[in-house]
Amino acid sequence: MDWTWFHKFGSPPHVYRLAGRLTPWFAWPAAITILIGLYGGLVLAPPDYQQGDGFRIIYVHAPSAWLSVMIYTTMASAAFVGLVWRMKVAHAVAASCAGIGAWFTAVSLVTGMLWGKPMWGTYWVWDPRLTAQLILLFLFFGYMALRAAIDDPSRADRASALLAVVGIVNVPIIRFSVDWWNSIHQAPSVMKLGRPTMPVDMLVPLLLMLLGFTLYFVAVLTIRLRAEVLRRERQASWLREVLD
Amino acid sequence: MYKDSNLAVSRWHVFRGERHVLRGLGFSLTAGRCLQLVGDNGSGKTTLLRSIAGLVPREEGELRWGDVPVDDFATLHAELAYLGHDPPLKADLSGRENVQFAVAVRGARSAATLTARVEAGLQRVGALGFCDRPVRTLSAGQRRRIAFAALRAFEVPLWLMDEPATHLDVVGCELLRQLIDEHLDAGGIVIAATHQDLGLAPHRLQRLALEEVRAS
Amino acid sequence: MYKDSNLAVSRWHVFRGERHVLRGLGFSLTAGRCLQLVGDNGSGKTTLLRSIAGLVPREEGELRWGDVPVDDFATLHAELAYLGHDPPLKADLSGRENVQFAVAVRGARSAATLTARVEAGLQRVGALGFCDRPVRTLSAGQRRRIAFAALRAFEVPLWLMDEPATHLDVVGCELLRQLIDEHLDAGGIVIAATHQDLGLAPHRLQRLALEEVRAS
Amino acid sequence: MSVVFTILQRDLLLAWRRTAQVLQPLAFFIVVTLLFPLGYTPELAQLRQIAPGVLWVAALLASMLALESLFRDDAADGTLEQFVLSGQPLAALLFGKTVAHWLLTGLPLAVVAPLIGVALGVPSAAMPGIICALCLGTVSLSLIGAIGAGLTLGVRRGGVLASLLTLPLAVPVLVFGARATELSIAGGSPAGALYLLAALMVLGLTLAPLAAAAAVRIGVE
Amino acid sequence: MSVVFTILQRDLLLAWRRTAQVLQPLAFFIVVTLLFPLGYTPELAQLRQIAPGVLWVAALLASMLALESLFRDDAADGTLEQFVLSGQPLAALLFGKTVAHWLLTGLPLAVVAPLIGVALGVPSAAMPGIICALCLGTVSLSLIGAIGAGLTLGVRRGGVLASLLTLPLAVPVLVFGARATELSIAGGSPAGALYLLAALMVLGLTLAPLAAAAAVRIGVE
Amino acid sequence: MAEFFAMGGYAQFLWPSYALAILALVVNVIVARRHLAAARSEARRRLEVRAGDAE
Ligand code: HEM
Ligand SMILES: Nc1ncnc2c1ncn2[C@@H]1O[C@H](COP(=O)(O)OP(=O)(O)OP(=O)(O)O)[C@@H](O)[C@H]1O
Ligand SMILES: Nc1ncnc2c1ncn2[C@@H]1O[C@H](COP(=O)(O)OP(=O)(O)OP(=O)(O)O)[C@@H](O)[C@H]1O
Ligand SMILES: [Mg+2]
Ligand SMILES: [Mg+2]
Repeated sequence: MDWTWFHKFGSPPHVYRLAGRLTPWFAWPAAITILIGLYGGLVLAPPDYQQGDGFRIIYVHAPSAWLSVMIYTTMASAAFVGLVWRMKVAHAVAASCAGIGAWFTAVSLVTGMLWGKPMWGTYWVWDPRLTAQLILLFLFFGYMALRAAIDDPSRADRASALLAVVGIVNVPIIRFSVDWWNSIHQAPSVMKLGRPTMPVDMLVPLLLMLLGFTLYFVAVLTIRLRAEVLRRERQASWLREVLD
Repeated sequence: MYKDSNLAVSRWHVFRGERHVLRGLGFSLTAGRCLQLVGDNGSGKTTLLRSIAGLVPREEGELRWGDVPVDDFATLHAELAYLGHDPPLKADLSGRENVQFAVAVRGARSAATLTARVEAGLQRVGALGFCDRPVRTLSAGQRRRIAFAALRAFEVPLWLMDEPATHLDVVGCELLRQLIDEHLDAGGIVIAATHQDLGLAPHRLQRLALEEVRAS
Repeated sequence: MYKDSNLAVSRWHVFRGERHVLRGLGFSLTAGRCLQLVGDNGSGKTTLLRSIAGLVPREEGELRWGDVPVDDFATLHAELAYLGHDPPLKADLSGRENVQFAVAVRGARSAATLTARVEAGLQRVGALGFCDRPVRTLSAGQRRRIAFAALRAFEVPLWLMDEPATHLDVVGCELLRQLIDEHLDAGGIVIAATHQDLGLAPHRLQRLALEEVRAS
Repeated sequence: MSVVFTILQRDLLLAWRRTAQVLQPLAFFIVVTLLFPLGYTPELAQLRQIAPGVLWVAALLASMLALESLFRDDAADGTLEQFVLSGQPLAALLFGKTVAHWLLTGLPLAVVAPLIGVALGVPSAAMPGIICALCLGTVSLSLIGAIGAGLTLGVRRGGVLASLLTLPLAVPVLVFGARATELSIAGGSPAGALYLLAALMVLGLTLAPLAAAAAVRIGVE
Repeated sequence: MSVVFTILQRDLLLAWRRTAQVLQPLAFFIVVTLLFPLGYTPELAQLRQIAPGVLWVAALLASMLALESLFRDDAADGTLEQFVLSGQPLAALLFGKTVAHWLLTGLPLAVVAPLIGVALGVPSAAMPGIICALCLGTVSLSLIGAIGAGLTLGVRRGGVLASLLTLPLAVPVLVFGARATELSIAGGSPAGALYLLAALMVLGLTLAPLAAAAAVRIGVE
Repeated sequence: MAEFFAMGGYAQFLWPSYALAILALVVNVIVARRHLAAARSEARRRLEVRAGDAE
């Protein structure tokens, strides 16, 4: 098997340059997709027959919720690679994910709460999905707090990576347990869109937003990754190259 | 006893935080020899000892033990004992209990050998008079003797000692010299960071002077 | 500076737990003199220093400071500095901050004098190069230098030092000698427990040998 | 007086050095509150009833968790010994430490109480009373805790007594605090319970630093 | 295997020498559970309903409180470093410590649970189920806690951070534990929830010591 | 236009949601770029120290 690609990804200068080159390729498509998606969602899509215009929150809520889960998975996988193969670059990826992930988890929570008020009559209910999302936010916070508490960068990398990996083992268990927990009480069944299938003019903007948010994440990740790689790097030679 | 012990360190680079403390250092030691580390405060003696023990990760470099490169420190750990600035003792246990547990933790052995080794260690360092009192009530020098007793009872070839003469009186310093001498006689290897004269025969002693890195 | 400082200890009896460690000990010191405590490990050097500081209660005995018997140690505390086995530093603060707070805690003074004294202390011990890093990242000898800087900045006449030469390199030992010398020049008094030669002029040095009490 | 500020400043600086730590109590309270709905029921109407207990248990726990380390670090690195030897009134120095502790753990709890309240279905009219009760009560908890922390320094000698001593002392605070909270939620006037809390606090402010100083003096030996 | 017993023996001996520390989590557990009737209502019929939540949240918090001291002393005096250097599997040594920790904090909670149950109006028929659930659940809590304690080694005020890290991970234990307790009190069969608790425990027993060992290795540096 | 902004009566929930989401998108870009700038200047500083070191 050819491992050169793996080593290439492990090499900071290569990653630094590659990330720099990739940023625009994700940033511009992301901006365009999101703008079209917003226009589609706010203007073109018809009002929902039950929720009226309130359903349009979905175009920011669902993408951010999806992104939060996606980012945690990315972070934990990168952390795992960093721990097992001692790849600095993988640690840098994991570290770059946390901040973005916490933001979008928070956005999904708040937009969800704002949607909940008109739909369920209250900002917050202890619904399984909501609870699990809240716990996800705390996993992100825990990860960042641990990083901040350790100031030796390499120690912080390894300790927080371990936490991320343990956390991902637990994420499905949390979901499962919380579902099970609530099953004994009445389940709020409002949490469905009025109809089982969405009309195309509602669906397309949603898909665009999902795609746009994902592209956006990769773009931001590449920028943060470059910063993290630089901060970790001690080899002077290529630093000089990339800085001048 | 430990005939074929032999240690070689090369191209050894260690960072502490952002500081490049050890820059490509190397040395080698064979059975029955002692390396004395000297160097100004902050020159990296503690860092070197801890990185050889695998407690501080090295950035780069090779460590060979018995001519085999060591990658995973787990194997080396069974062969070495590290004595840092402060003796690793539980204040609430007696000196004897401390030594007993320290030895027992290093692997399953029959109760009889364990007791015999602990007893021999305590006697050798002259701790029989106070080893049954809680460590909390011992003086600094008495604690160090308990730690020496444990070190001896471990019966491992490689000793890493960080300023071993700290807190010792005149008798204690002589005891330290004898302990090191006996260990070298048995074919052991010692790396000790200290400015005091260890009083060893010249052919057994190697000196390594570290220099402080002036940066940031 | 501290012209009329003068300390007399007599009939000094101290127990540690059940042990009668110090039995009727006595000595006296005038301005500009240093008492070096020697004695085997466990002979009671630390106990003596801590009981003079009032950290360990005495069973019996009289302590006079400036010819006045000291009953309540609160008054004596303002005049003395005690440096124990480990330097009392906060690992998360920088060396400079540590010294600043240590001095500030000893009473309200104008910010300007405080800064000046701290600066002078740090400079005197050669710590300017590393005093702005968190103490956590300093080596053992560097920490002791920070502690010396604080000691000097306290500007109190009576120094109680327990094994002050611990962890110091050759330059550090010389620094210690100079610090003590300067303090004695200023009329201070030093009591130091150490086996190392302090290198002071004979007329300034007094030695007190403690003997271990052999008893259960 | 100025040494109190010096200590206060030092402890706050130490906390700031680890910025994340300042936010920790905040996160901690929210997580603890999250546990109750999970362990009990997701229904707000029922949660509202246990809210007083939840808030006060969280306060007690936060105090206890943080108190552990109130003097421990200082004792371990010898700073406490230097305090005793500083020639300054020890009670004043320890009072400074206690105030810093309260600012870092008690006050944040009172500040996030409204948030926790919303999650537990507490009506917003009850908030002022609850915040007030928490402010007063956590001061007492910090003060009582300081005595306990001092006593545990010498725990080898003091034995079981030392650590069991503080919890009973904290019980009156919890009782009055929970009572004030309950009255606030029920729409009644919490004034009576608040006065009692304030009285406890004043008592604590006058006596606790002295007791803590005595305990520490024994402990450092 | 025998090193596990060595460590176990050592930790129990140490605890015996310092009884006060052992009793603290237990005292906390009792005070917290008794506080609820004070803040809520004296009526047993209503207390019974909140009993599962109260018992489990109190157990979880008592665990967190004790977690602080799991590795702290050993890290401070250098023993943990010696464990890493012992040439023995670190996971086994830490497993021994965790078992000792459970025997000293988890088991006592399960033992006093019947007493507290009576105070909360729990029918005695429910006790076996509750004790069983607490036994299984506290093992998992100790195991999860060991990871958190390992990760926060050398961190100032690590206790609060450790609880912050472990609480989210402990949610499943809390949920199933409370569910088993609730079913026991309602007179149903808690078997299903107990199986899930046991499954979590087994998962913890296999994975947590490894994770804790990795964490400690990073932490002692 | 006004009708569009009224969003069928859901304006008070809908616009804050969109505002927050857009804020998140913008803030993350800014934060990331700041991090990069800071890392670059720090790296430059380290290089200078190294250079001084080598002499
Ligand atoms: C604080 C409150 C809320 C939180 C934390 C929350 C959380 C989530 C999460 C985690 C997802 C899954 C995203 C994915 O896996 O791809 C999601 C999707 C979604 N949520 Fe929410 N939600 C909340 C409130 C609401 C409300 C009030 C509604 C509508 C009445 C709603 C409707 C939806 C829809 C339609 C989706 C996308 C469909 C899907 O992927 O399943 N959510 N939300
Ligand atoms: N955690 C750390 N982070 C950053 N720098 C560190 C850290 N630990 C040590 N250093 C620095 O590394 C250098 C070497 O430290 P080390 O403790 O190895 O010195 P040493 O030779 O043992 O000194 P001493 O004789 O004083 O014990 C010192 O300059 C020290 O300041
Ligand atoms: N808390 C205590 N309880 C009982 N005995 C104690 C206690 N502390 C010290 N001792 C005993 O008192 C004697 C004097 O101890 P001290 O620490 O003063 O000795 P030292 O001269 O400083 O020794 P060293 O050179 O080893 O530091 C010792 O025998 C010691 O074992
Ligand atoms: Mg050193
Ligand atoms: Mg001594």
